[in-house]
Amino acid sequence: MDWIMAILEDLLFIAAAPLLAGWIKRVKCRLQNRKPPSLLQPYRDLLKLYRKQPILPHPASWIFRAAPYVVFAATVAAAGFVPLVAVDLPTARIADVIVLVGFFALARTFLVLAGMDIGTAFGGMGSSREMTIASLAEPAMLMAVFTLAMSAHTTNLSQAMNYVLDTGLVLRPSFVFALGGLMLVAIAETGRIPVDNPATHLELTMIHEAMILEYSGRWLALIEWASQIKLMLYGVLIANIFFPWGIARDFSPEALGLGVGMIVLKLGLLAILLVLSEAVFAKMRIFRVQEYLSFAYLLSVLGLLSHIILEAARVHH
Amino acid sequence: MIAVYLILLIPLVGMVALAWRGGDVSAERINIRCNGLALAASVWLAADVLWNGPRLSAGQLLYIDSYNVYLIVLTAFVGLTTSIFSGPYMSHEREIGRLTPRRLKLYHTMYQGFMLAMYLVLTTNNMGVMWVAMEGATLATVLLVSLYRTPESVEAAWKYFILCGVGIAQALFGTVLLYFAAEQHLGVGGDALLWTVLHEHSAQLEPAILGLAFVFLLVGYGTKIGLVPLHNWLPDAHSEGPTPMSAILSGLLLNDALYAVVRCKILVDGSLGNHLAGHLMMGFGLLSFLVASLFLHRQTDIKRLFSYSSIEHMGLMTYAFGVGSPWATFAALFHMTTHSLTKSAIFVTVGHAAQLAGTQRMDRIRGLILTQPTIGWGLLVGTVAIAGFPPFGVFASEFLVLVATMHDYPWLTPLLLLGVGLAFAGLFRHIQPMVYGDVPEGQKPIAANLWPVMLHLALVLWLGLSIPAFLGNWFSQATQLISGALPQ
Amino acid sequence: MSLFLAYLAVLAALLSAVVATIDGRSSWVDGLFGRVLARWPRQLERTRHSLAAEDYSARHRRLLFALLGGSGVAALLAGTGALASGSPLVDTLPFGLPWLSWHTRLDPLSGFFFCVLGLPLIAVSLFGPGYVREFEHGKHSLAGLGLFTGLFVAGMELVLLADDALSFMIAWELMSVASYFLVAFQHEHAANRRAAFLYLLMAVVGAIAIILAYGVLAGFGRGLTFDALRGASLSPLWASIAFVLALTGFGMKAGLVPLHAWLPEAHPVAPSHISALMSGVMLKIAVYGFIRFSFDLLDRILWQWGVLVLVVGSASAVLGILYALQQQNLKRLLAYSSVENIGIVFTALGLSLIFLSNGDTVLGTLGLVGALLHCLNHALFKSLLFLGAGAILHQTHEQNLENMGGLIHRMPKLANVFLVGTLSIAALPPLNGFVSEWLIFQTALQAGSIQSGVLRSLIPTASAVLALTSALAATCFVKVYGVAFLGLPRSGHIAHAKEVGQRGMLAGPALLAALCVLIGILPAPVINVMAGLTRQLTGADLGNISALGWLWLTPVAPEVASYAPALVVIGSVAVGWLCYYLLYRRTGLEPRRAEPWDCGFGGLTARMQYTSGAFSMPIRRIFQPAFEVQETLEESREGPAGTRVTALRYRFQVLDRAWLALYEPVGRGVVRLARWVGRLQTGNIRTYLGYSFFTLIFLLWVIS
Amino acid sequence: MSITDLDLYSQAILLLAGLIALTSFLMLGQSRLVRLVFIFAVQGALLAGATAMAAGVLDYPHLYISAGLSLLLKGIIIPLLLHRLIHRMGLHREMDTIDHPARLMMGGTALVVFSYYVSLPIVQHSTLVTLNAIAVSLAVVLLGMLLMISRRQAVAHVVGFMSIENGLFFAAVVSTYGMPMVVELGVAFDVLVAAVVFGVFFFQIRASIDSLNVDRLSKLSEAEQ
Repeated sequence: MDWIMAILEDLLFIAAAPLLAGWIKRVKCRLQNRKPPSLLQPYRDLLKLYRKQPILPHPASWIFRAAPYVVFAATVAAAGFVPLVAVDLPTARIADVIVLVGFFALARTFLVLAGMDIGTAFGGMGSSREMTIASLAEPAMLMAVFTLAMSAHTTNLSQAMNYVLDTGLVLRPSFVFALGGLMLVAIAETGRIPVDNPATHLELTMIHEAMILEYSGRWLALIEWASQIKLMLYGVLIANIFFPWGIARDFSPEALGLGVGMIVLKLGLLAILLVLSEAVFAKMRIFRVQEYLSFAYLLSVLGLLSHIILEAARVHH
Repeated sequence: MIAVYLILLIPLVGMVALAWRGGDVSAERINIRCNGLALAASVWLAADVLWNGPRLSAGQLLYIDSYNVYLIVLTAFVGLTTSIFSGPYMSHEREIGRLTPRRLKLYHTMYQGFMLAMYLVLTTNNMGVMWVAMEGATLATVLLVSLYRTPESVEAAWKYFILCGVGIAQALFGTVLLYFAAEQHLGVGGDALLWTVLHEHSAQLEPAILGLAFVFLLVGYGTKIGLVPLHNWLPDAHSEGPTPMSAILSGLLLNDALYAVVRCKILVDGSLGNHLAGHLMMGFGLLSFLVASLFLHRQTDIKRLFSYSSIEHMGLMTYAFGVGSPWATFAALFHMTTHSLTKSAIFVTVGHAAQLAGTQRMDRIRGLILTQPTIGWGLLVGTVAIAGFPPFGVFASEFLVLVATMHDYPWLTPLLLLGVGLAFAGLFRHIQPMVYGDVPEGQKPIAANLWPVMLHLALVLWLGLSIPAFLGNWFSQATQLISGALPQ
Repeated sequence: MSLFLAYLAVLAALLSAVVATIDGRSSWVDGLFGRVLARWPRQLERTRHSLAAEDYSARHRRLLFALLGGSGVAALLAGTGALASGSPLVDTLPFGLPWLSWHTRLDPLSGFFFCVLGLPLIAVSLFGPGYVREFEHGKHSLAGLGLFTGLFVAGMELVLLADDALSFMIAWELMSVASYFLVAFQHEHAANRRAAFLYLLMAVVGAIAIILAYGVLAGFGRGLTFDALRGASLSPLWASIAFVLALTGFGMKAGLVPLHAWLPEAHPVAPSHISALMSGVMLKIAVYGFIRFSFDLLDRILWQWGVLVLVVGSASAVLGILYALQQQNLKRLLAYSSVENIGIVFTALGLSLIFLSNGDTVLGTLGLVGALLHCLNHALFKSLLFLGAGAILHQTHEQNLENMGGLIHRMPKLANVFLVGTLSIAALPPLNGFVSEWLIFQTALQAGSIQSGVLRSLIPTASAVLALTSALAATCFVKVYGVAFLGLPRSGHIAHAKEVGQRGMLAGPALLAALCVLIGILPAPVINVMAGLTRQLTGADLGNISALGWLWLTPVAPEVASYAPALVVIGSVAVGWLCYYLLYRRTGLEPRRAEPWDCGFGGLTARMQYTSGAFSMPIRRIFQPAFEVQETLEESREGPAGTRVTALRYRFQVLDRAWLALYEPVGRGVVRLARWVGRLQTGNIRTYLGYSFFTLIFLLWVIS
Repeated sequence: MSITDLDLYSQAILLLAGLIALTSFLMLGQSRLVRLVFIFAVQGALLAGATAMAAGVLDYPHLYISAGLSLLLKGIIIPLLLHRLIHRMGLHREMDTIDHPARLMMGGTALVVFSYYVSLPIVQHSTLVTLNAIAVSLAVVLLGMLLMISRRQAVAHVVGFMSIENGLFFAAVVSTYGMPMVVELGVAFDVLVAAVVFGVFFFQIRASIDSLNVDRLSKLSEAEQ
């Protein structure tokens, strides 16, 4: 029975992703005093792209055609591992947070390969920069995860959430630093403003866009959808690990309802926070991203050290 | 005991025959046949001694025990294979006009003369006669060094003669002191200089005199071994003399000089009781081992390179005999065999390589493997063997020396291993560019029978993998004699 | 029984060496057959016909590599037998010294490494015949190659079997010497000769350190056999000295950072199937030696050792991959990545040592299992990548990534196999690279249970370095695959490349790729097989590794961490196929071919693509202090006062810091010492007499 | 056992020993080759006399043969050989300048003191009356080596070598009742052959570097390159 619940939650996850993107777009337009498009605009875009005939560049190989499917499958699988509404789901047990990072890496790798497959300068540039940022972001992310795992004694997300729920509201300096580090990494990974501008089409500035420049039709739809799911995934990670309250611990209808309500509320708030940061900051030069990410790494390391020095000192085995 | 007289008689007859017909083509066959007969006699003698123990000749002049019998067989074997190699080598030298028939006659006569002196040193029981034989060996080879009459070879011969002459004189003074110490207890008469008698009474001999005698003997025969402060004549003699002579010089003369020093050490140890002799030999050995391995790095002449390698290995053997424990002595005896086999094989390939490239300068010898694979691979595998890589015997003996040192003087092992590493680097730095690379234009293969090399390297490989039973207990008996206990 | 199989493996390898030399003397073979069959003229014609020159050599080559394959299969069976039985089999051979003959021993540890040796060997034996055909007509005889390959494989197998210091050292250096000749096989290039000499020099220095290590143990034990060495009880100081010596000796051969500079020189220079064996298997033999010495022979483990190995391991990992990223030559890149993977293995061993010295054997065993699994995985995917590089070299004679491109269209089957290799070395989830790194991360994560605060903070930072390494590895190998296989061909001869002709040259890598995927999806059986091994070494085994069933991996406990690779793969494949079915089948819209977007000014050429140097430029700029970069910019100018720049030539070269800091000073020091000693030989006879005179005086003074 | 209570013969032997040491010193300081060979001949004669005297004292007959042999060999044949060689080579007028004679002489005396110090333990234990002359023989050997080191002429080297042989022979006579006959013959034979070979070498060296100056013989050097 819980396998069906897990699949349902996964489907909910996929369906809600464009909604979150739409909500972010709406808040951004409101801030810029522009009339915002409707919340369902992303769904219409995906349907439009789905019906268009895809264009295949000449030098492209089978990787170019297979990459969207692999990226989408990997992201959906990753979405399965993260508890959205309920905690003890079987899909959360078959993989832990390191496997999650691994699946992000798999998706990114195929995207980069597809970028280089066309043999143009932009694909190469986007791939090179994407991999550079990813290789700097991953240690920071894993350090944040380690801080969490050290205190929760597990890398399994649902177990970690149970731990945080059981111990109640505890002001842990290590969690604060880890949260900061994870947020900065999330912005870098999903390609938001300070690191990469998702809305731009100026070839020399884009990173994520440069790789999917040649995609069109249903492939582009899949990739766009996957990046939206990834954005939501990071949001859910931040929300549910550090503020898991309200998540359903059993499958009773009211617990689930409460869970859905709380996650919608939390994601909304996070989206507003994201849009505010995008409004304040401007896109950085590629070689400034290095300081940005090393700051994120520093935060995570501080989190870890504070866990060891401050929190774990009294724990005697 | 006829075999012993045979061994001494054959080279004598060979000398006379070659003195008469040494110049023409048949000389090589005579030389090979003499050495073949000598080998047969030595094998017969070895079998004889192996079954019914040490043999003392009539009049106590010649004494064969387990220690010198395997050296005799080794000397005969290396003498034979080098004479097989020297046949085509010398005829090639005569074709390119570097040697006249008259000098070839001198060469062949002195070759057999040298073999006679070697056998005499090994078989004699009288220390005085041993000295005379050693001096005889020097005289036999000094004229060979200046065979080519180039200014360098004359200079090398002169240095060889003066330095070895002075060294041998010191050895004579040591022998006189030995005789003096013996006379105190054994009274006047011929047998005071006999090794067997001295060995029995070594306890009563006067320690102070024997100590002094050993110093003179060590410095004297040490010059012949080529231990470092006294080694200067060896590289010159090797690089200037004809290659077969370097082969036997390296393979046999150094071994016999060390044999003589070890004979004296046994006596001195008997009387002194402490390890003075051992420590002296260890000091000399280690010094020559390290300094020679450093010398290897800046050589330009290929034969000089391998003469320094000989000094280095002789240093290691002297050091091993100096350590004196059963394992170290077994290792030293084993190293003596593997070293002379490998070194003479290397000198054979070096001779052919020099003839192939027309020069002894290492920076002008290139592409050996591609010109003539047998010579190229022979030299490379020989150098791998002498550098002490495992499947070959030299590694087994060096490993044993290391284990023995670790047992008694552990803080010396890093020094030894440093020496091994430096020696390998020095050797390979020069050999590798010579062996590999493309064929320089105008380099044609030459007539060369490398069967002796293949035979030697196969033997060393066999020794490296597993020491045959009879050779094993030969060494054990000799170790028992020298160090007083069996290696367990 | 498995010991007999192990001997069979060694004999098969030696036989292939002997058979190789026979080819060299084909005239000798004809002569032999002529004399033997003189009495039966009819048979003489038939054999003479069958020995016709052309297909004789083809049949001979296949026989050569069939014997190697046989040796691989026997090794694999022996290994699995030893692992399954769990009890050591001991024997003595008639070789060696009279009182110290060769002792041999096949216990689960050497059994496991027999499997690590067997699998790549089988793949190489499939790959070999096709690849070696081009050497036949070259200047270097095939006999030499065959002989030394056989000796090399036999040497490695004997190292695994050796049970006393003498036979271990003999086998160890037989392996080094044989591989030296293989590295110096194509010795017409000066760089090959230099690399070969450096390789052998480092092998000697390593062997010296190992002999010293065994010596220290033998000093306190009774004899030289491993059982005697195990009995030796050493003081902590002497045990640390022995450990550091062993780490230096085996680390030198495995290629740990300060001593690794020979590895990227030697491995790319050897024929590809040999560099596959060297990188894939020989480095693991060095790891085996280290594990045998530190886990089995030494009677105690100190936590300082673990910290040292951890620091050296993570330094090797991160520096190895950083240098790999900057390489243009494909095989040099793979060699540097071997340094990185060996660094990861030693990091895991360091973690295991720390936990074992701290007393919790389960976590120590987990670290050891992570390290061993990574050894096996690395042996598989590194051999696969080297064989792939060899196939490219065989088809296009090109090793430089800057000239490659678009090979996926010209060599599709090879490209697919290479892709599996790339994904597994980049440690991406469904494949085996990820499983071992996941285990190592899990080990690092349990650092909480250690008392000392320093260790508790050191281990996570080391694991962060490990994370950086795996991310950089992904970057590096994505660059390799992207630049080599995707995009437009960057040079003429690459454009005309054809798919690999011989089936064997694809079968070998395909076998390895299949194994990579299999271990990636079903790692549990492989880990359970290692139980016997860990019980022997650390006294504990991972009891609840498959607590939730054989599909799962739960290293410490189900609630701590659990990973079911098979289910994850099934899930994502299902989703992927569903999308493909929904989006492609239903719409039926065929994609239209068109020109890629060129910003309107048109004329996209191959030179506009990102080259490998460009791809790794950001990393080079960010990790600037780690490299010694020499960038030269030559402008050829013309016209009055050189105002018009006609051509720009930009070259950059990344030098290895270890080379400048360690290798050259030592070399210069030795030469200076040799020159100082050279002054002893002045040439003047009077000085020589003076030496003799003063030695005599000195000794006389000493005596009295 | 001071000299006074020795009988006349022993005192004569000790006197001869002193004279032999004197000849060694003279050779050290002599710069002309002809005179050097003459002093060497005198040393040979003195050695023969001492051996004869020792034979008389110890009434040991076979010493007379070796005394006659050494007189014939070292007193007459070898000096003559060298003398003819010097004249044929035209070296009799050449002055072989010794670089700093005063320091050389002091070195010589130091050597004598040192050899006495070294042979002290031997002298105490023996009963032989002529034993304390062994220090002198050791001194002659060391002075012979010093001579070879300090001179540049090849002929001087030969003379030095021969005086070392004299020292050894004197040691044999003085310390023991003379070496066994077979050894005596062997040593004598070797010395004779050595002299012949030296002759051969002189012509070869002359042919190669047309002078007998030993410092010119240093092509085989590894120092500077």
